[in-house]
Amino acid sequence: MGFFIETVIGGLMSGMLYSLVALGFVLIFKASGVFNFAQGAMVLFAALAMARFAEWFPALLGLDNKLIGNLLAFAGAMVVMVAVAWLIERLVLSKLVNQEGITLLMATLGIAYFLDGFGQTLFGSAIYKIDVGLPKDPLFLLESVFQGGVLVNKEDLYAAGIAAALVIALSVFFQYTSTGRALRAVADDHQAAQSIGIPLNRIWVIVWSVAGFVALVAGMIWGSKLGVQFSLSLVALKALPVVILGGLTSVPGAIIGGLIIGVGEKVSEVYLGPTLGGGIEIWFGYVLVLFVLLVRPQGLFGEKIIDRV
Amino acid sequence: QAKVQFFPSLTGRTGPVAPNATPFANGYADYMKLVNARGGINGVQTLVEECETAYATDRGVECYERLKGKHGGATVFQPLSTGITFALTEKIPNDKIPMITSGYGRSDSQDGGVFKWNFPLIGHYWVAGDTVLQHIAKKEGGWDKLKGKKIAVVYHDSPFGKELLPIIQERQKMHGFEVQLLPVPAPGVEQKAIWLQVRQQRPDFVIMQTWGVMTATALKEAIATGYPREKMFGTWWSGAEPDLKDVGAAAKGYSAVMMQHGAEPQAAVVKEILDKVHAKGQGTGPKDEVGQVLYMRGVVGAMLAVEGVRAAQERFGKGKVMTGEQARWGYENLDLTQAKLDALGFKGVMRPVSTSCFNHMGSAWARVHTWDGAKFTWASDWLQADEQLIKPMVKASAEKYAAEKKLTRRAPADCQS
Amino acid sequence: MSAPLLNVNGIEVIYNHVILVLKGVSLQVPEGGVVALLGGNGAGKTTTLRAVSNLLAGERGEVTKGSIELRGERIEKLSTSAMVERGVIQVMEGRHCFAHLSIEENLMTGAYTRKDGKGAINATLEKVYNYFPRLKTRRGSQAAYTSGGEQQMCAIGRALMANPKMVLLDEPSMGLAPQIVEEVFEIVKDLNQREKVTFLLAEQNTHMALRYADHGYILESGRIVMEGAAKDLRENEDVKEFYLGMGGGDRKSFKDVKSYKRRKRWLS
Amino acid sequence: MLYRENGQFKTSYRADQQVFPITQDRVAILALLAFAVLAVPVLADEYLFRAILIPFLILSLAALGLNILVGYCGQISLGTGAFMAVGAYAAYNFFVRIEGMPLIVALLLGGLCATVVGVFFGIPSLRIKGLYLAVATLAAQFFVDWAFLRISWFTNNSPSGSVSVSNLSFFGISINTPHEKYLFCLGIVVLFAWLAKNLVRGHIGREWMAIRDMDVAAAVIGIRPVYAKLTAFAVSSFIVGVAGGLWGFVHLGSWEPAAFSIDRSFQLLFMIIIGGLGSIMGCFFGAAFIVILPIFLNRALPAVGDLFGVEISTAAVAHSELMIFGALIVFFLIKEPHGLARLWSTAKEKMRLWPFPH
Amino acid sequence: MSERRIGEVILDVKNISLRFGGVKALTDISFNVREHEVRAIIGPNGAGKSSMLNCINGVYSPQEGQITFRGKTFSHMNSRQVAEMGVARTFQNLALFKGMSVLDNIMSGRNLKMKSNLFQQAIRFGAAEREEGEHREFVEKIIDFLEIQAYRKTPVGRLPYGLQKRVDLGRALAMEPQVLLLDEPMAGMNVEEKRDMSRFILDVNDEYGTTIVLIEHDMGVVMDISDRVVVLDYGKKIGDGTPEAVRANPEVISAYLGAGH
Ligand SMILES: Nc1ncnc2c1ncn2[C@@H]1O[C@H](COP(=O)(O)OP(=O)(O)OP(=O)(O)O)[C@@H](O)[C@H]1O
Ligand SMILES: Nc1ncnc2c1ncn2[C@@H]1O[C@H](COP(=O)(O)OP(=O)(O)OP(=O)(O)O)[C@@H](O)[C@H]1O
Ligand SMILES: [Mg+2]
Ligand SMILES: [Mg+2]
Repeated sequence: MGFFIETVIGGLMSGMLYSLVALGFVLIFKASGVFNFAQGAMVLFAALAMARFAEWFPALLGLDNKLIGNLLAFAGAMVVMVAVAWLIERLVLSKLVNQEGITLLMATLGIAYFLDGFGQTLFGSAIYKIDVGLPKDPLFLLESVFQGGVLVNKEDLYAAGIAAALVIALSVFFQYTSTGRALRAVADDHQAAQSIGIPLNRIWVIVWSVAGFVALVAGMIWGSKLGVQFSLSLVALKALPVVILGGLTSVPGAIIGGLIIGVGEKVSEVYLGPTLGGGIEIWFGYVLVLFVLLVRPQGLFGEKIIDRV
Repeated sequence: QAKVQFFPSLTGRTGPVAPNATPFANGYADYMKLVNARGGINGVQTLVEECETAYATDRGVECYERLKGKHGGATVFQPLSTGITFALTEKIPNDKIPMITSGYGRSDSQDGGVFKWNFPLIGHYWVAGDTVLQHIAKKEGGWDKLKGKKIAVVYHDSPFGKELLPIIQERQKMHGFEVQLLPVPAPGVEQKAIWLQVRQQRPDFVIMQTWGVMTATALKEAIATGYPREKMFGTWWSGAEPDLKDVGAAAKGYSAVMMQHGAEPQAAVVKEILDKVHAKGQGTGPKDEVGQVLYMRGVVGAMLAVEGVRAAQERFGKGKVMTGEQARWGYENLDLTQAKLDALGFKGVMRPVSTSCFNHMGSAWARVHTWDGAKFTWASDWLQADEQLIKPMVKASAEKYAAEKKLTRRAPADCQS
Repeated sequence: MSAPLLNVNGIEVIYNHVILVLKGVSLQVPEGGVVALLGGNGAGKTTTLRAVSNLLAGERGEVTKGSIELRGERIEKLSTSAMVERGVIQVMEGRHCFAHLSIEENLMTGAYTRKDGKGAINATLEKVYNYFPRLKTRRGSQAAYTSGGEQQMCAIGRALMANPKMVLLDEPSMGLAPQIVEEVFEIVKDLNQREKVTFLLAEQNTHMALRYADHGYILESGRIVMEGAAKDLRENEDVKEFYLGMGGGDRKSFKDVKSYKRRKRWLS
Repeated sequence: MLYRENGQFKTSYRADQQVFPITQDRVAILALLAFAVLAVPVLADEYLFRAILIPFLILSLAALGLNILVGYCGQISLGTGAFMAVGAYAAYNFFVRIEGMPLIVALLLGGLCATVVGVFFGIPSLRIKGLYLAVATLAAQFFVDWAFLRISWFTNNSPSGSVSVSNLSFFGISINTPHEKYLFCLGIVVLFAWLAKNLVRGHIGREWMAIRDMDVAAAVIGIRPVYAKLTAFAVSSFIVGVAGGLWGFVHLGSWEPAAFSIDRSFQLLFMIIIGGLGSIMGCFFGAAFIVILPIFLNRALPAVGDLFGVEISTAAVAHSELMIFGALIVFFLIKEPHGLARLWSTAKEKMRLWPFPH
Repeated sequence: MSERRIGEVILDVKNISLRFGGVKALTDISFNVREHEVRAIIGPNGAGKSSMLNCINGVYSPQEGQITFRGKTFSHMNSRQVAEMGVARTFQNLALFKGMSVLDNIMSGRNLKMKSNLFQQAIRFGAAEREEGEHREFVEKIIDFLEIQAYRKTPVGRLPYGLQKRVDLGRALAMEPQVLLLDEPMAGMNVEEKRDMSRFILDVNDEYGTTIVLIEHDMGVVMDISDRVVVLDYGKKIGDGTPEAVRANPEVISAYLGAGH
């Protein structure tokens, strides 16, 4: 029982981390109808910037307070991400207004390639460290109830807290502000949104900057877990089923989807894995999503797919 | 015009394994430069051209095709990827180019009777598996102490990872320990479920056949679940500085079996490279990487590649450029005695290597090193994989391959060519 | 006539680099006027409006010749939102409601550019609901699930929410019941007279359009073939015959048209 | 000769329904084919065959299969790699387990197995649409890859899970040299391209496109969505399966599931988007873009560096390659969002108008 | 004008009710359509006219009621079954296949009649090609009839609105339907074009004997060409009869026509 709880908690924590990446997808999709393939690359790019800045800034300025160094690096990386958002809008999106989703998806792929190459050129392709001082040691709860206690990872706990805070803030933003409404309008119909004076360029810079911010947070947390290196961009693959399960357009869905997938994956790997030969978590999330979609084709919290003549 | 011997280098300087594959490529390039600084192979200069595979098989194949005919023909390939090795194994007999796969690729290609062109020199996965088990057994006080013990194998879920398993299972049958297989789906950035299982099953030891980011992640998860690093043993692709640097002191106690060499900052060859290559500003990578584990593996790989050519020159003409076919003969008739190795600067790094027509490995020695929080230290004596055990496995597997391919085993007469 | 609010000067529009649609269209819209743009299917009415509001880019079209001026300022290079800031808003043909937003949310997005506060916006919302009571009853439903006519009202209402100075109306009557059509034109008149809103109106319902407009242009195959005061056009024989269906004096029954009598072409 | 269709009057509908109704096009394509069959084998060296032409042809074939599903029927799939894998592994099993199995039969049977799996994973498309479907098909991708790693029967109990084949022949003609392989692939690709073209301009093709463009309206005119979608999945995965077999048998010779990983699925999707959805020609353009461009950049960049006297390191070349490649994707999409095939036809349209601008 | 023989009841709608959540789109609607007649449905926006057509051809399934078509009664059929029975329709919000050419759009209307299988089509020699040619001839007639020859190969997405409506009609005609349901076929047309369209509709009705159900907001057209008119208002039927009778009905006047008519 203790172990089961532990597995579930582990799953919840992993799920929260997936959500963090998934959130970036949802944001951009919701606000512009673009499925942003570059999200993984953005996570890597942001993390690389932050990791390297955390090395460079203190060295340049002769600082040696780690907190300030990290804060500076974070701010620096954020500036970089805003610049990236601006460039993407200028050079890519503004020229592809009113194109089909799949074309935009392909364009974001081009962006992903570019960022991968550019990031590694600027910042190097070795493995770098982000150390924001998240504790790494395990925490054992309920040791009196279960033998060995229930293991919780403190680092994950913090990460989960950050993710939750982000999600709540963003949900409120989308649901209750007029900019949020405008963003949803843009996603529905670029041209109509333009026609009533919603400035697509400004909106897109904002959204991509927010997505850049989410990517930076995700990159920071994942980076401090994994080290910053190319593989970081592959966490996007873990986020895909999460996005879809929660529904492409739902911010809270990203979280709940993440939690479900996280738990499902871990529980299945731990309890079913051994009989099936292991390694099943790689497909479990996707198969789960497949079955959920059969019942709810728009994911758990997604907007209903409109189908009308 | 100067005579040049062309050594293509398939690199993985980008992509998922860049941190690990880059030092290898640097070591390879630097040693070749050193050979030239020493006057070449009996006067024949070496030439390296790189081609980036990003650890992807199809790009590897493209690189192979691109480089094989260049600069008078490739001497030998070292793809540094099991996937590429599998693909090239089908191609090299036609092109008559040998391939060295030290420590990876097909274990059964040790059998030169079937795999005429493959050379898993100085070790393959089964050697790693056997020696790491030997080390564990020794620590426990003998093979019989392993009976009833539980060993978890955390491996990369791919042919690279799976190649290790036959030897573990063979040993399991012999010694009656329990094996728990834990495949990690690539790229291995998410291993919570694996380590939760480790925590639940509490195996006595964990053997890791991991590569790239997977190793560091495994260590971090082990730390997070409180599994003692002292009970974790990597194979030789799972214990290098890039894997551990980021984890640092927390990984203290983690060990990995090494294909003879480990991190060798003191070796003569390292000093010579620093002197004759880096000091001249011709170093390929950063200076502090010279002598690290994977850098050394590149150096050793280059040395083997060069020495094969030297051996071939003995037969086909000193100071001549060797064709791939001639070089192959050299690799098949390597006889690197300790004295020769010492003279090359590999004293304390390597043991003698001697290949033959039917033994394309030439040596099966290994050592184990342990991370002390900042660097590696040796933790075992020389260990030799049990040839009695491995030979039949190699033979059986090679025979199966030959049967599938309708190949006939090379006749002893063929060994003379 | 005083200096026009909008002056379109010999523009040429090409879609997709190869399809030439407008071949030198010029027209003027005076401040406070209601100008009708008439013409058959494919004449280029929509294209003209898109050129004015700068919505061509999304259709891969571009203005290659000529100029467009708003109060004397060249505007071909502005963005659509800049046009809206200058008070020019287009009601697009084919409704284009935001499918996932409710009717009310649709209307509210129309007020996105407004800075005059919640109260004023709510007042406009009430006004729109007054114009189109049907929208009020359907305010909560997703736009995609409303009927064609309801969507059309929503699109018009949405544009009105921006409190525009000038509205480019593209076939506002399409799909609306006769009563509502009448109402839409009454709204045009009302806004024009009371709030001095200028209208450029692309319409197929020539009858109505010429009744409410002061001035009209007839567009055919990308060229202006006739223009004049609305009342003159109403009296023109050709217009009567081909656009008002009243050749020879009385209205002809649709049933009695025997053969497809081709419209007289002024050009080509 | 001017490129015109003026003066080429069609006297029958059949003539109008030809694949290339304009004579100049027909001549050009025949010339291209003749060049591919007769001249290329003489001109090309081994590298060109093995590293560029053969993979280009095979991936074009796979893209063709995928384009039927995505471009014509509108069902986005990211499981292409999986269907290729099924084709390859199934063909492998037929090939090694059944004595004397001819290569071509093994490949076609592999294609059939892919069809079965494809239809099975296509069933959800009856309910799931768009990106949701795309992600759902990833289930196929990951599950199939996993199955080939885990179930050793599929790999003839090879301990590593890697399989290999050799000594290929086609009705007694050996296909082992790059030459022979190239011609073999070319034959198959041309055949399938022709069959596919026939399908998409037949009524089944119209059913697919109708479902793609507006499924409710399609249903109202009597098209059964079930039938249309599943046939698209079937035809598509058959072609993709055969391409998978070729990729394993002819191009790699030895493979592991990673050869058909999710990267391959994405790569193929990119090919058809950049080449042109719903265009047979586009598959070839797309494959050329995605296969050849990176290699070209990779080779050209050091040369450019030499020109300026700087030596570019391997890593820098690789990184610049990524950047330029990404930038070019964006550039072409901005030029023509509907892909290279459309760009090509716009260019032809312009040529037709030439010398008059419009 | 030839004597048009109005025949027996071909389509009988009985007590149809349709709800979407709280919205009552249709409440207890009954009416019938006779063979060979032109039957108009009118009513204010949102009255449920399009929904009515959707019920008839199986896009919506009404909660209550039945539809009898040529003696066969059903409460729900799927769209294909309805199509097979010979009902075709056009849409209010264009529902053309945007990526296809005009020709292909209209050809797709012939789908139900094309029989060659997948393999024959793939090979194309023989049966498939012959079939394709035959149907092409039929479709060319429609194209001539609708006067859109020049646009045959143009993707429909690029056509102006009015021509798209014509293509929509063409696609429906290609099905050689017994009953043709037209949802505002003349929206967005000027008088002359409406005349043409009316002519097309009457010709179809005349030449092929097709029964027509027509939704239209242009009273001129409705009054001129329809034989009988149903009037809906917020889901309820408020009038049914000849154009003259309907026009005189005060309820209809207040709900729909307004004083001007
Ligand atoms: N996006 C586009 N791409 C290519 N051609 C287009 C595009 N939009 C319109 N056209 C062409 O431009 C011409 C004029 O179209 P436009 O929509 O302006 O006509 P319109 O007068 O508004 O007609 P309608 O009354 O039917 O709406 C048409 O021939 C049409 O085919
Ligand atoms: N799928 C649906 N979901 C929810 N409500 C619907 C749906 N379809 C129609 N409705 C509602 O049913 C009512 C009738 O719609 P319908 O489209 O039938 O109207 P209509 O008579 O065709 O109007 P118009 O003349 O404006 O086209 C409308 O209020 C509409 O909002
Ligand atoms: Mg228009
Ligand atoms: Mg309607």
